[in-house]
Amino acid sequence: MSKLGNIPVQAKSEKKRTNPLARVFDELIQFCQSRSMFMLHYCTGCGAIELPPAMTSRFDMERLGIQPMVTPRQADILLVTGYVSVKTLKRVILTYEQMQSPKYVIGICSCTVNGGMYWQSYATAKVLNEYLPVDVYIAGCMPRPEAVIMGLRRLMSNIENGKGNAWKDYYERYDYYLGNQQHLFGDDWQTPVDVIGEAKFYDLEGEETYGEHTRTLEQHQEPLEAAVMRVKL
Amino acid sequence: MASFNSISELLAQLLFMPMLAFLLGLVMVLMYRKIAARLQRRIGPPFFQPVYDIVKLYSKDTQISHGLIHDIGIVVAVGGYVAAVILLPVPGMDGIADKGGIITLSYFLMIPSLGMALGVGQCANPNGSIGISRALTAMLAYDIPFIIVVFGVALHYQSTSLVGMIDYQQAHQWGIFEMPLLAAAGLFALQGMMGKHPFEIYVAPAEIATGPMVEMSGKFMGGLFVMQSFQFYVASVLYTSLFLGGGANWFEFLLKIFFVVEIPMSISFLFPRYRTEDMVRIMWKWPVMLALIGIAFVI
Amino acid sequence: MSVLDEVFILCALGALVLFVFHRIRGIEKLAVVFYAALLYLLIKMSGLGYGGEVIYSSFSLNILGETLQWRFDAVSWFFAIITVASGLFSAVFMSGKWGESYREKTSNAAYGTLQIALLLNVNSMLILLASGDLLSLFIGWELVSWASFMMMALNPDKQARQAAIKYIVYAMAGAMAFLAAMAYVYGITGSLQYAELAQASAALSNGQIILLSLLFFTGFAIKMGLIPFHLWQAVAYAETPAPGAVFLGAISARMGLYAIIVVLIQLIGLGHLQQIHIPFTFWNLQTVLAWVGALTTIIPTYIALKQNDARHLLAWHGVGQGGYMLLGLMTLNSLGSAGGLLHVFNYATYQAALFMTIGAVIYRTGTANFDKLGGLVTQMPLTFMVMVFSIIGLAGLPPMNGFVSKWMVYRSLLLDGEPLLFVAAVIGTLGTILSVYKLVHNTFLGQLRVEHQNVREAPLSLLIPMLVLAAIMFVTGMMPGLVLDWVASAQLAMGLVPVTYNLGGIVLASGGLDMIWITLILFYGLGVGAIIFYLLGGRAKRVHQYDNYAGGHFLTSRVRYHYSHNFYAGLMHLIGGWYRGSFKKLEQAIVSLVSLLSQLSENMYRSAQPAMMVIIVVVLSLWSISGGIN
Amino acid sequence: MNCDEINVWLDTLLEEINEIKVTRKSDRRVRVDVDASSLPALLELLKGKASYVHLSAISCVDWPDDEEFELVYHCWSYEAKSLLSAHTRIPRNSSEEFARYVSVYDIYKPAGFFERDIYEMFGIYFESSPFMEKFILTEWNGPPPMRKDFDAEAYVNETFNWAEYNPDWLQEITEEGGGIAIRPEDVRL
Repeated sequence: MSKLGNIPVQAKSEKKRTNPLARVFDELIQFCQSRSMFMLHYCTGCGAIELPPAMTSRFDMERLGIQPMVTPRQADILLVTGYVSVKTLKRVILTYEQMQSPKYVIGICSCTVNGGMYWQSYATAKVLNEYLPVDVYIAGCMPRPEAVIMGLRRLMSNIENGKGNAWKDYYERYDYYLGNQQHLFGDDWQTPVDVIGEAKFYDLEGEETYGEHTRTLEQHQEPLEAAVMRVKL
Repeated sequence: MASFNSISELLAQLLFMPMLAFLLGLVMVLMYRKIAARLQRRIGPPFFQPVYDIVKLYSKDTQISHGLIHDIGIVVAVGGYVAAVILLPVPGMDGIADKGGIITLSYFLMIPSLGMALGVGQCANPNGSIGISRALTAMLAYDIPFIIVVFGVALHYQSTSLVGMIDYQQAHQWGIFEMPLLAAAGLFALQGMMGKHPFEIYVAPAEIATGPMVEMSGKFMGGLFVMQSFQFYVASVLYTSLFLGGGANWFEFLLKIFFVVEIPMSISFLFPRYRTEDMVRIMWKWPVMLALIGIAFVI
Repeated sequence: MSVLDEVFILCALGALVLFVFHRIRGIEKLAVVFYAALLYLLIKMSGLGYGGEVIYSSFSLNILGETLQWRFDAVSWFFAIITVASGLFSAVFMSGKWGESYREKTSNAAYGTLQIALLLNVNSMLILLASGDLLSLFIGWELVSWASFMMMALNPDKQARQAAIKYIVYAMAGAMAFLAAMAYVYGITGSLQYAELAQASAALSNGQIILLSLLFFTGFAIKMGLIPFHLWQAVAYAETPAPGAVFLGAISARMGLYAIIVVLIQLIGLGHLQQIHIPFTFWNLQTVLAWVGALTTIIPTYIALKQNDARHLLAWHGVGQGGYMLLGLMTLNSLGSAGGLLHVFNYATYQAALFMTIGAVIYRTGTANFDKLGGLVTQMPLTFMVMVFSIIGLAGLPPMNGFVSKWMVYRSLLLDGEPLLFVAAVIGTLGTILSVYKLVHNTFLGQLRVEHQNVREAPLSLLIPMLVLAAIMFVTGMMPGLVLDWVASAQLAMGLVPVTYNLGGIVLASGGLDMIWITLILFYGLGVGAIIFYLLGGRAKRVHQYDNYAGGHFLTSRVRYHYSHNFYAGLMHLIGGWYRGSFKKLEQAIVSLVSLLSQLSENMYRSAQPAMMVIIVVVLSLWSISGGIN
Repeated sequence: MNCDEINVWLDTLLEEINEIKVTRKSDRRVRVDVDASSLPALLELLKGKASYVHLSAISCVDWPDDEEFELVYHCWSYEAKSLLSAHTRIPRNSSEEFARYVSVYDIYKPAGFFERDIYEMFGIYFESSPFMEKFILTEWNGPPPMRKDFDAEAYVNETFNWAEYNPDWLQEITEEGGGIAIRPEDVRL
């Protein structure tokens, strides 16, 4: 049994901030981050139908600073709205990895919690947070727009209070998530996104970033170094 | 003509004109979103929403770059506009407007687009390339009426200097009363220039994933948000200078530019989107016709 | 012995040496030295560029009572310096690695022939530029035509050969028109001296001027590839070996412009042309010529937009840019003609650089086909930089030099109050922007192909001329006054009022242009942009090109993810139907007509039909007798 | 042509095929049970002579107790406006990797997709069908999942974990006797 939510994020040894304004600055940024969220709705299932009313004139998400975006590069929130089949899960993971941190995942509908009405299905992934760090679950079949907005507000307050750090867990415990993914997709699973490289580059490595699963990955992974602009005469 | 008396005044203008343009542009972005919301019977974003967006985008912890040209593309997109606004006179500050003039300015405005196009090109994403191909086609569409309007206006005032045009209008009459047809055609072209509905085929979020912006994350996207606010500002101030007599004082100036930018913003949410070739067709037909008749009157 | 004599002696010596030793390795170094020496001699004559006296050659000929003489004035010098500099850059380009690979692909002799062809081109153009009367102009003209043909015929490819043959047919037709015009001039004035023609032209009737201008203009327009004679040029230039294309593209076609300047502007005079109204229309001769220029900017540019091969795209632009020069020269104010002349210089810089970049791409990848390229920017960054500089120039955007000359043309059209010509010029420019983006996107941007992952930067011998050209483009863009000195002297020599300028650009009471300020402001803006970008925000990680948004699809090396084919699909939906190939069909019709006529006469000649022959002879002799009686 | 006329004509036509059992359910529906060896001939006749040009679907039923698969070909005639379902049974071949049958792709082109689907879901290999690679279950390496001897629940329990989801409000409801508690007799694990 895996635990829902409450992802334990070990705080890394913080760099000494000498600037006295750093705290104010951080809080300003957190405030802005919470007031401006671009969401990518990965409409996998029926829950997607509850989003249009949440966005349009009846509930108007834009007054909270939330607006839809279409590519993972621009988005902050990944809304997984409904059941995730194994095949879709691959794409959800790729999409998540292509988003830029800080990034948040919201699982909408019961299906993302435990498979929902597809609990018996061989082709539906059950617990989303085994594969991705989920910030907020909004259970229900389907949750009404009010519930969706409540979930988003919960996320907003988490971010504002500096608690929306689930995305760091993906880097710090990458081996765990990768293991679960490999368990489902087979050992030759890989995405074109170099998560380990990112963790190194942004100094987000944790104790469990590497492990047996990342070793399995490294054995067959196609190289993902960026082409370097160079003058070789 | 020489509008700066000392080097310090020029330096102050170099600093303040872009900042002012940026701030006014932010308000225009807010206005755009508010108008959209009100037309759709929503409340719309809070007052500081454009600031939140930009701060958020610049404070992203991770972001991707596809290479040096991708970075430089954003630098040019923002920097080109920063330079362009210095060529646009505002009340009390002429910058170096008399060194360039309207023809230079209209070509100057293509530099940010070209920079961005190069940056998008390096992303190696076909969605972006399709977006750029559509954006350049759109530019071909709206620039022809726009350039005819510019020609007519310059011919009317017998000058290409924006400062000269504004002085003339303030001494005589606003351009919109002397050249109503050109003004109408200019408004049409302005709608295309702003790249908003109904001429936003090159963004087309649902089809090509926001086209040029598809691979832009974090501060890259933030740069484009900054550029967008400049874009609104430049379009409105340019139109105000050509047809509404610029501004004698700040109050009048602000009133005019917000009035000008409000028109295309309101129109934009009333029409569905045009296809690329339909946009070219409509732009080459009505505004060009209006502008040519307008020129005939000017001559 | 004047400097001009030294130039000619050097040319002759160079040709002799190169011809004797052309099979020897190391000849390329000698060629570079030769062009450098030629450039040195021209710089010795640089007084011409700053209002100096005309320099005469002490060599002259007397044929049939006509004196043939050669001299250099400011116009000749202006064109000559561009010619020799282009020759020098081409020679440097082909002196190193490029030459070696060409030698390997063909032979020592073929490489030597290429060198000879280049040298003959430069020499013959100098002879043309130095001509002091119509007959020497014609001699120079023919030399240039045949030298270009030699260059084009070097490529053994079938398409290239055909293009070369087509070129020589066109060139001969042009020469015939030129010859006819000369005969006509001789018939009127009894002399082929410039001075006589200039004197006589004032007294000519309208019909005579129209006929004369038409004949001359046809001859010159063919060389320059103006509408409707634009079909031959692009293919012929594109298929020439890269240094040849650099040289031909940069300057060769401008000999037509030089001849137009000499004959139509200097001798007949624009004011004169303007007074001649075409019967039954509102137009006068000058507007017609201006419209030829305007159409030449539009039509070839949009043909370029459809090309799928970088060399062809560039060559078509070369045709199109000629239109701006003619358009500028055909305006009635000094600004326009200065713009047209300045554009000759500016165009030569960026067109040479563009052909060099494409030559470098071909040298490294073996193709210039847009469908087989892409993403080379990481592999060849300097070449990319040069291409970006040049396309900014070609598209006429600040701060490169192309902007200045185009600005002058626009501004002069504004001064003249010519809205339609202005719009035509702008349409041409916008089309150029579209197609240069296609050029740079499809070769250097986008996804890098697997087979190009080990491509390296172009070798130094190719890079140096490109980088120098890029620097020239930038410097003369920022300080156009450097070149405007020469342009103003050339204008004086043409008998026009020189333009008022300073180092930074044009001085005009009603809105001038100061490129120094504009460039500085642009860099100030870019600096602010860079500060915003690099100081604010976190670090950005470079990612692999397969880490790309594809709607959730997994990109691998097996997936081509690059949009290059049919690049402007939306636009082509609308204007695609307008490409009807009317000019091509016209050309084909003329070709069929000529071949039909020649076949008829051949049949007549070969078929042994005595009765027919007798009838023809009788009819002809009757006709001649009756003519004799009259 | 009158619909009834075709139906009468069809009934006489079907008599020609061996071991056939025609059951007319209504004037719009006919059930035909036919031997596996005669099915292609029947479809050929239906398409060529009786205007049943549209193959709506092929469905498959697993009969593990009989060691058989039942294949149902649903054919529709636009002229007779009637649906004919041709039932046939083929051996299940449990000992081997998959059962085998012959493709009707050459008669009805759409059959290709249905057969590919059935191959994936039931493991019936259709000989001479052009597309026999993976179709929907591209990620699946297990046994054909629609076979009745494949225990999806066991597979799910073996493969996936369950989230512990018992929030306070649910506990309250359960205490009041409601909720989603599973009754002891329903527990299959």
